[in-house]
Amino acid sequence: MDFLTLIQVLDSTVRLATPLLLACLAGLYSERAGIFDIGLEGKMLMAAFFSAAIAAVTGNVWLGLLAGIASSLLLSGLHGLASITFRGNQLISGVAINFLAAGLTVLIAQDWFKQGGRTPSLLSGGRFEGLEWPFAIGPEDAAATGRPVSQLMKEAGPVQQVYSELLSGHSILVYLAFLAVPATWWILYRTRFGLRLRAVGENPAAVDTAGVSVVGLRFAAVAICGVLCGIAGAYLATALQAGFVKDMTAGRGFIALAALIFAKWRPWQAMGACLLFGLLQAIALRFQNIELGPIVVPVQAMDALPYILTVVILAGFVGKAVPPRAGGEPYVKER
Amino acid sequence: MTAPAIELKGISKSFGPVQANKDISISVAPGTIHGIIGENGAGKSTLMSILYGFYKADKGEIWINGKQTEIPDSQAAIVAGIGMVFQHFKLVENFTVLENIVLGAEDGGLLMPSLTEARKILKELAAEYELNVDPDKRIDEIGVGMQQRVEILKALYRQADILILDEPTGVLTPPEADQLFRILGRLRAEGKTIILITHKLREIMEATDTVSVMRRGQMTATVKTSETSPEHLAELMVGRKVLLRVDKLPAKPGKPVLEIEQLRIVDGAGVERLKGIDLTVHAGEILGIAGVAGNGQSELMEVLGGMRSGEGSIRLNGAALPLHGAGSDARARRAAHVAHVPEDRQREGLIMDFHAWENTAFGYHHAPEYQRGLLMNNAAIRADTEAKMKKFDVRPPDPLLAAKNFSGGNQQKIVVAREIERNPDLLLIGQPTRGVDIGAIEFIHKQIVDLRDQGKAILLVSVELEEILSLADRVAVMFDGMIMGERIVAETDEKELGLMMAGVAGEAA
Amino acid sequence: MEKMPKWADVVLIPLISLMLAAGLSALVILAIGEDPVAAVKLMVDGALGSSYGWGYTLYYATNFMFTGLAVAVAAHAGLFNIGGEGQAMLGGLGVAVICLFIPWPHWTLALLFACLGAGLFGAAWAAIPAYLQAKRGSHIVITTIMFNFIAAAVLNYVLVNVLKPASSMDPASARFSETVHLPTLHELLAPLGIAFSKSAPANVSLLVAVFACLAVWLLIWRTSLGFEIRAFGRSEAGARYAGISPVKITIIAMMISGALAGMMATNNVMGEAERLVLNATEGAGFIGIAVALMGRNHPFGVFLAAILFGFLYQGGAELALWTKIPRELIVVIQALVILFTGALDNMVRIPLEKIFLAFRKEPS
Amino acid sequence: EPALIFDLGGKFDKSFNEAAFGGAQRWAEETGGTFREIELQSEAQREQALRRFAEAGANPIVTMGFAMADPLSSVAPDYPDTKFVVIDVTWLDAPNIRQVGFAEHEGSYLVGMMAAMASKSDTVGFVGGMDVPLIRHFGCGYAQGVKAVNPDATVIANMTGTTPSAWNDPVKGSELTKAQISQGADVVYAAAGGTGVGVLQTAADEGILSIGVDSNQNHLHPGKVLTSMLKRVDVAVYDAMSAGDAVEAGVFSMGLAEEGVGYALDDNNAALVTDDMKAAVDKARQQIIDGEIEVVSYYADNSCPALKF
Ligand SMILES: Nc1ncnc2c1ncn2[C@@H]1O[C@H](COP(=O)(O)OP(=O)(O)OP(=O)(O)O)[C@@H](O)[C@H]1O
Ligand SMILES: Nc1ncnc2c1ncn2[C@@H]1O[C@H](COP(=O)(O)OP(=O)(O)OP(=O)(O)O)[C@@H](O)[C@H]1O
Ligand SMILES: [Mg+2]
Ligand SMILES: [Mg+2]
Repeated sequence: MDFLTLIQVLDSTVRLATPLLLACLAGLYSERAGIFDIGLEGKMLMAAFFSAAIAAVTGNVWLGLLAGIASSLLLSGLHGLASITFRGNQLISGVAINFLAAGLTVLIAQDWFKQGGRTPSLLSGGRFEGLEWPFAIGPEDAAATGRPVSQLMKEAGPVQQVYSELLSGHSILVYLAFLAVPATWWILYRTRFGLRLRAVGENPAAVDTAGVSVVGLRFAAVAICGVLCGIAGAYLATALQAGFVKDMTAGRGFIALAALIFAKWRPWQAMGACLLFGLLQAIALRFQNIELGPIVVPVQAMDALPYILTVVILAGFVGKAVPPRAGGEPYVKER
Repeated sequence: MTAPAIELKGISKSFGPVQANKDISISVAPGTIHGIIGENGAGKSTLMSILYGFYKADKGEIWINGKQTEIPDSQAAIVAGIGMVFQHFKLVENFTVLENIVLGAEDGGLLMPSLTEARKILKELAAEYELNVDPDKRIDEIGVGMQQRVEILKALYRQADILILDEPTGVLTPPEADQLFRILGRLRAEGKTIILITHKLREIMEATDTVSVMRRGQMTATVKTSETSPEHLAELMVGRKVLLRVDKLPAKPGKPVLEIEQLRIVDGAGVERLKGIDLTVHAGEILGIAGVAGNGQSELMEVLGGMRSGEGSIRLNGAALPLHGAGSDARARRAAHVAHVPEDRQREGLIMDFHAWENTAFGYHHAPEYQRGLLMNNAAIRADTEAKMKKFDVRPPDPLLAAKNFSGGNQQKIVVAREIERNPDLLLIGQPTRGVDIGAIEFIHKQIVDLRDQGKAILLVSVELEEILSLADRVAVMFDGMIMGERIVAETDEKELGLMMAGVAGEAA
Repeated sequence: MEKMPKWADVVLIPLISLMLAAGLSALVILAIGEDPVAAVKLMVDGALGSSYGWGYTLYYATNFMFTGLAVAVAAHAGLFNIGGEGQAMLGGLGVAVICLFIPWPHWTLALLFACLGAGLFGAAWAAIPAYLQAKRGSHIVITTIMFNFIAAAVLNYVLVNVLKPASSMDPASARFSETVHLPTLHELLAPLGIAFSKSAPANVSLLVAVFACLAVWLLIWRTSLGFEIRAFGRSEAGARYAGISPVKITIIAMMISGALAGMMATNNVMGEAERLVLNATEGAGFIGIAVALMGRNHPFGVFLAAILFGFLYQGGAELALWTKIPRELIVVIQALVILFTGALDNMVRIPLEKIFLAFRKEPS
Repeated sequence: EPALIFDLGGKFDKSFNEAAFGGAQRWAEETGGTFREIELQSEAQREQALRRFAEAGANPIVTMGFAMADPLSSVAPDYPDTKFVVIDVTWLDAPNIRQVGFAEHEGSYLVGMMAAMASKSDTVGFVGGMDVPLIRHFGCGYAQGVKAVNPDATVIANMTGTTPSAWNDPVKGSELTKAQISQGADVVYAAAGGTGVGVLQTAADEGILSIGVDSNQNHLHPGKVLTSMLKRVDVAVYDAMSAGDAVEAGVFSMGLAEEGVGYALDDNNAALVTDDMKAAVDKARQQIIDGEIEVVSYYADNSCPALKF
């Protein structure tokens, strides 16, 4: 594999890691606050649909993004209602939310657009398009020289290749997702909110008796989770693709969950895990079976690798993943 | 006349069908230490948790410094100047001491300035009250005594004028407890008001100005400490004259039944919990294990009962029992005629959702008399349960009632009946009367003594020195995973044992 | 004292939850501009109005009984087995191996060994997460989710690269031989003079499923193993006190659970498709969660709930066939059932408990 | 009343299934008749859908795609009075099935020629759906067309996957297209059902030309889709429905001569197709019909002279 191909695979990694990263950070806020969330998938799916639907109807992708976030928030609210207010089983609530999203998106899409559960393809105003950085090789250069971009790229130096191919040209949501990583780290470890958030996931009674509302904190965390899942879903439907098709999240919510465990609930590591899983996806997308000398790695192995790695991490063979101590448990004061 | 620092009027609180507090009124003068005593489950913690805004009362009013105050949550309580150290600490284990202290009392959205500020204040407080802790240690790295200091510092950091301590000495050694009382004295001298919940009459007599007694959710009396006596308080607590000693004949110890040599336990975190225990229990005697909670008694019972593994050797009637691997589990212990009444009956001794009859078979569910072919013989178990319930006077005698629907005393009777009626060679019995009403205490004590008189060996663990002194023939004191010494009960007293419990070694017996 | 009588817990709460879910579903149907009454009528007609409809309802119900029992058995041990889907997929592989490579003289024998094969594969697939939970403390919910995805990849690989006949284009195994064909209800009932639709797939596996319900009931409430499973599920500390090995019970309960999920393959793979196809499970593993929740983890409850969901599935298929309502409506209903009977249980329970408590207090 | 069973890509895949829908729609509009339809969601549903329609008396029952072969072979004998129609299957042995195959390689040959003529980089791409002989058949014809115009041209071929989900994976289509573009391709032919939507989208985004398949997909990105390889599934469906229950069973092949395949020319791509191009392609078309040019079929010996997969 030559350098440019490598850069291109990494470029595709960044694109594919973005929804994972957003969903993973979403899960991080929720689970750090003690609310397990296996409904990331459903929230993303819901947001993907509503962002595409509203963007298709209004032609404005920003309105689409807002609608996606709002729909995801609604599901977050449901999860909060079930697991915080009514102290129900968080896992079961997550399962229900995944099904709800899988069913409702198709039902509504069919009702609105009558295209077998998809939205119409989004035209350019309805999509997040790539941001070309200054001096990056782009269509203008191609037009000026009369030669295709791929040719120009091939002839450029490695720095220019990295700059133009890997860094430049992603949609704004990609940059947002990667900026969210340091932001999350800072919020978690450098702010009062972060301290309380981490505390409520470890020992809600300590937070409660310290005079801080457990319910408020947890709802705040779940809401942040909703917003991030909303962005993740909108990215899928309006940036990575141009419209919604049913089940378009295709298990990304679960890969994000896996990445979260892989990262042991820490932001920088979450980025690493998402990039790794994104890389696996990029490789699986580009190459069917990978020949490593005499062994052929089937594409199915690449598909399954994130899950296998997560199980290995969970099993503690490579470091131990200890979830937030109060995670999954409703905070019950009076039995 | 100054207004009372705290005045509670007509507080009621129920948890579902359980009425924990019934129309309670109490008044505490500022600058005093007020004790609250009462049996387990009397409602002491509930009442204080209401004052601290942890629970919300169903009815009643709270007045602070003469003003009626709504306390819907702990924030309100903190604002009203109340601080509370809970029976079970409320600390975030993997946070540092400093982080625990600022949690909820940060000033500003950013963390660093708060932490710097808190570090300074903490230093001052530590100097002022002899409350030294390392602010950068994580909670799970420090001992319980230290953790309690953190809890007290948390309250002081929030400038509490009223400090509630719920059974603070249960986890402390006598010297640590003494230091605590010194600190409390100093706080009182500064005009702070302190409420102290404890079971220990001695602490009430020594440290408090006034004392309230609770029984079954009600406040039975409030008296000046100087005008009362331990006997009087005990009577108020249980509602009738208390029998302090159990009627029993002197023991006639026979051959050794249980011989423990160099027993060690290292827990999952690598901490050594038992550090080479040597003990012998003879047929026909009761050996009591005294000690402050958390000094290895639970681990000793667990390893003997087959609930965890250990190193060293134990022999039962001369035959070695494996301490780990195959044959070291509780099922094998039962097969070897070791019966076990666990310390925590609700967590271990019973399955609370199971019916009484299922609980009667619990642990013995493989017994041949409970089987019929491949299936369990439920009818036989039920009949057996009815017989045992009758003999032990379990009320109501209904095998189909779930364990959680029996009262604590009756729950304990179900467990004791199950274990004693197996006619074991060795009975391990932990905290046999914790949370049990006085009538049941007498009954259970009598059953234990009867078993001894049949020539069985009994190992009794209790944190109540009084219980050990009245029931055991011999006593061994545990401290920090070691036996500090053994005494013949008739030849020792509370004072000597108390010193040993604090880690001051007595001469070997 | 109980907060509430047992019948309220076992019957009243699921009923109210179900009604809430049904009400919301009706609103959803209304919202997409269809008539809920007509929809229900169509569903009832299509699912229960003919022996053909019943045949499909029972066919689906058979699947759900297996997966529902799987979730229920694990739940009694305090474990949430969300991996029924993957275990059922592997069960399919087990059935395919048994049926494709061994020349069976008669279907009875084939079914017996198919049950074994499916159970074994399913149990093995559940055993790994169980072991990891018991020995290494990995959260079983997460591992079983991961194992669902891994199972899909394994099946995909095996179908495409191993089992697919060389001449065929679709990723599916060859058809099983005629001798392992399981008698359908039509064939079973014909000798009794009962006419049953010839084309409905309900087959003798239904009896296996009913038998499994019975066996699970016996196991859970009548054997000492069941006693240990239930005790462990209620209190791990208690189990250790009673000499019940947490490791052993976790693994055994999960293997039974996985075996039950795997045995679903006798119905959908051996009984219906008669070959192994991709996604043969069609989400039945997840429906098992709803079925177990509805049925309160009791085999009889699971039996009833499975039939209810069988009805929903067949009715939903009919809706998709004859109206503009997409099949996803069933997914929404399923989600609502899980939500109300599972996650929002307390929403119904707490007010109900208050009512019962108030009634009890007044007389005294 | 006829019935139509769509394959997993779904009725609105803008391609294979949508073409069938178009044919059925035309029949319905022209005759005022109605038809039953269902979109399959999973493999396991195929048989139930067939039986349900047969039970309900639908006739003929039109089904899409080679994956219906197996279920049909077990269902059709149970309903001897019902006529079944299947597209892309030609090897079943049953008296009541009409099996329609297309000479996709011939149509692909024509669009391959156009691709080669439009390419400036002498590199063209092919994105297939599920890796099955049928799709290789497409690719093989395409590559032969490319080489016929420019023997030195490079054809980059990728398949989306090995399972039916490959028909409906636009993200993967898009990624594969990006990869091909970076290898220099400036015309990409998508024969991948719903996955093709992602291919065409990315091609349009990145400023290269694409070629649609099955339906006329020129309108999806006007001025950016060079042409579409038409596979007249719509005609096959229309004909079957028009014939009603009298539809003739047997195996039928539709090639260039039968106007079963072809290329699309309309306002959306008029500016892209030069007169030279049109002349060359039309000439080749006639030559193929006349047997002067032989387009090798991948099925002949499961290999392709012009392309390695
Ligand atoms: N959170 C709760 N939910 C339900 N019931 C409770 C709760 N807390 C306490 N109770 C019940 O209320 C009653 C009073 O309990 P409380 O903890 O106040 O007793 P206590 O006097 O502090 O006992 P102890 O000496 O054991 O600490 C008991 O019956 C107890 O079981
Ligand atoms: N979810 C349920 N659905 C249907 N029936 C149930 C359900 N739960 C319990 N039952 C039935 O209610 C009765 C009482 O339940 P349960 O088995 O818990 O009681 P039990 O007193 O332990 O009786 P048994 O010893 O017969 O099991 C039994 O007949 C049982 O079959
Ligand atoms: Mg208390
Ligand atoms: Mg029962």
